[in-house]
Amino acid sequence: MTDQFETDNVTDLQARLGAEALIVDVDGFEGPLDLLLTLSRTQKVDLRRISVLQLAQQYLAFVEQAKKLRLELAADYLVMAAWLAFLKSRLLLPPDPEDEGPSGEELAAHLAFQLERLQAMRDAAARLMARDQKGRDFFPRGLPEDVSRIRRVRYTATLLDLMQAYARLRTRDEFRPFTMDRDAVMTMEQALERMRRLIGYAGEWATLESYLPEGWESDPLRRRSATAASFAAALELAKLGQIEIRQGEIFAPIEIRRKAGPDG
Amino acid sequence: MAESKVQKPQEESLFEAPPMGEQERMVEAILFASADPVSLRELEDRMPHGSDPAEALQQLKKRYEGRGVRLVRVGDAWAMRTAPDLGFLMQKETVETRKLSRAAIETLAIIAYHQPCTRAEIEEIRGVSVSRGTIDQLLEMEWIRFGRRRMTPGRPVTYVVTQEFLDHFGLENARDLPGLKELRAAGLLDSRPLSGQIPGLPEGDDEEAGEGDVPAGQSELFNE
Amino acid sequence: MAESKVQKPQEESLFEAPPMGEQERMVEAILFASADPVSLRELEDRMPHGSDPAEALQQLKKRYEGRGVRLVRVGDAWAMRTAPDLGFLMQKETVETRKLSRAAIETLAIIAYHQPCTRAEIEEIRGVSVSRGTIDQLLEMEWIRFGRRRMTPGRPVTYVVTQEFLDHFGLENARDLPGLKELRAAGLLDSRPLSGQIPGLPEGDDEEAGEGDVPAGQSELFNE
Repeated sequence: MTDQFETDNVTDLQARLGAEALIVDVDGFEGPLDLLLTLSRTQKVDLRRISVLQLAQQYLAFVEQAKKLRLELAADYLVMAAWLAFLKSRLLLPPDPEDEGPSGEELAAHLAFQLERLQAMRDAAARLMARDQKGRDFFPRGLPEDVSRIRRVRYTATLLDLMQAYARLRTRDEFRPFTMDRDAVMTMEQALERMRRLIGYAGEWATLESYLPEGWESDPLRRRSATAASFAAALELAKLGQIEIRQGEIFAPIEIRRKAGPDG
Repeated sequence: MAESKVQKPQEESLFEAPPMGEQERMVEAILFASADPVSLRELEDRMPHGSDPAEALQQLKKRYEGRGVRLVRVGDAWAMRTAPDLGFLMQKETVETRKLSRAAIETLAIIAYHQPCTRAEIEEIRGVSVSRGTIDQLLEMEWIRFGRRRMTPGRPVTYVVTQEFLDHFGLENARDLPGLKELRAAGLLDSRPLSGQIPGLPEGDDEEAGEGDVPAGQSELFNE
Repeated sequence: MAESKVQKPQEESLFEAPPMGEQERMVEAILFASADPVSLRELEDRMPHGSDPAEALQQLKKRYEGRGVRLVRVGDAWAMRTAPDLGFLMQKETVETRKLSRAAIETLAIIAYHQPCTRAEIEEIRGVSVSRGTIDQLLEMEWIRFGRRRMTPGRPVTYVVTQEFLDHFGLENARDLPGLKELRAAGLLDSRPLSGQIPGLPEGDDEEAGEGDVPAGQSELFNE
């Protein structure tokens, strides 16, 4: 490697000093590409005519030097070193016809492109920052006037809205039964309570229907609800052993009576 | 941009002051960029030695005469201001269309169907008190107006709907509004059951507080 | 100098638009009143119906040529700005911009020249991972914003520069970036993928790690 350096017009001393300077500064680099760009400057040529081979050698020398100084390089620097070593071998050896993928020259060209592009972006960034800047070189109005936003709200309603609103209001009374609709519903608890009270008097078989409260037998809605609730209540009482239930045949009236118990 | 510096005849000066045209530019830039009016003294301090900001100000003032911006004196300082006749440009009007609140539409409906109609009657039908805001809004929209006073004790004012109202709703006459029977026939009465609605409960805020501020439980009724 | 209302032959118009001289005053007032650029669209909205702000702007621009204040174009908007050669007078108004890191400046330049540009592309060009802090800082300064997602696997977000960026750097247009043409001609703005060949991105965080300490990794690119 050292002899390579000598052939490359860079004296040993210069190279070492250069490498050491770089190493001291390694934290200042923004990754391997940045370092490569800096190294490429020593070639003092247009980036487009840069010798990638030479650059690879410079980089490898740098890594070598760092190792000698027991300097820990971040992994990406080492990855780049490995890749450049690979590239170097590609560039030096005759191309393997079996091998697919980009040739050494293509890889080198791309690396050169990357360096040139990075440099171009840095130059562009510098030119951008050198422009006249607002708040430094030119200034906006110091006393802006607020644009008062006048928000005008326009309310609208459709005829349908109007009629529905009215209809709602005028039929509120008609709807009221909805809240009282529960009057057409007898809960099992209600039936249970009622039945418990009545069963005490009924030692004889009596149809379930006869247990329906007054006023619940005629209105079909109420009757249905009361019947269902009473039936459920009867089942509950039977389960508790307080009554007996019987039904002569399918769809025959259901009859209940108090179960004769020890209590009497 | 092409820099065509205004070259005014150089005034006699002991110092190497910039030409007056240049001084005028300077005053212009300083006044433009400054957040506060700038005093003559401060202009002097900021401009190159030997400048005559007072003269520059006079020239600048003349230059801006009749323009959209003027040079004005504020106490002993100077500032740039937009011309007062253009103040209307500093407003931006946005029109937002919003649906009328439930309170307002119900009130409006009652007035339309029962006009002339007193506030007490509206409240009786709605079962809640009617806020002044609701009535005011409808008055302001010119959908209702005052009718004759009712010849009952207290001589309460009545409300009637306006021509504007009829125009908006495409009606020739308030009497053209469909009656309850027709509404029912049209299926308009098949509203949902009034769950949770307790008749006569004062609603607290009858006000159309924003769009959706109707207390939950009631709002749901009205968002069909 | 003063009061030379430009009387253009009144254009044929269905509307009673104000004379052009008056329109120029209006544009002048609106732009003077605003610290931010005002779009042509907004000028149109604020000026009387039938006005032609584009024409008024051209005349106004001419009027302010060489003055202490200039009319500048920023994207599709317009603003009044002091002439850059007078910046030295404005120490008082100078706003200390936050010192941008080298990473941030380069990232900004890459976005400006390559926009719309993904984070992965920025990293490819710089050869290091971009810390979240860098992007965040630029977003916060409103110099960049999100562009459309790229229609590639992962649908990465892209970044583009903003009107504020143009305004800050006195650019009419992102196409006016210095050296853009040359860079394009040199092929330096093409994306030339030979990816996977050259070592990808390092794992280490870049110099801004202090700010965000984001573990670099491709996955992170896609979770905004």
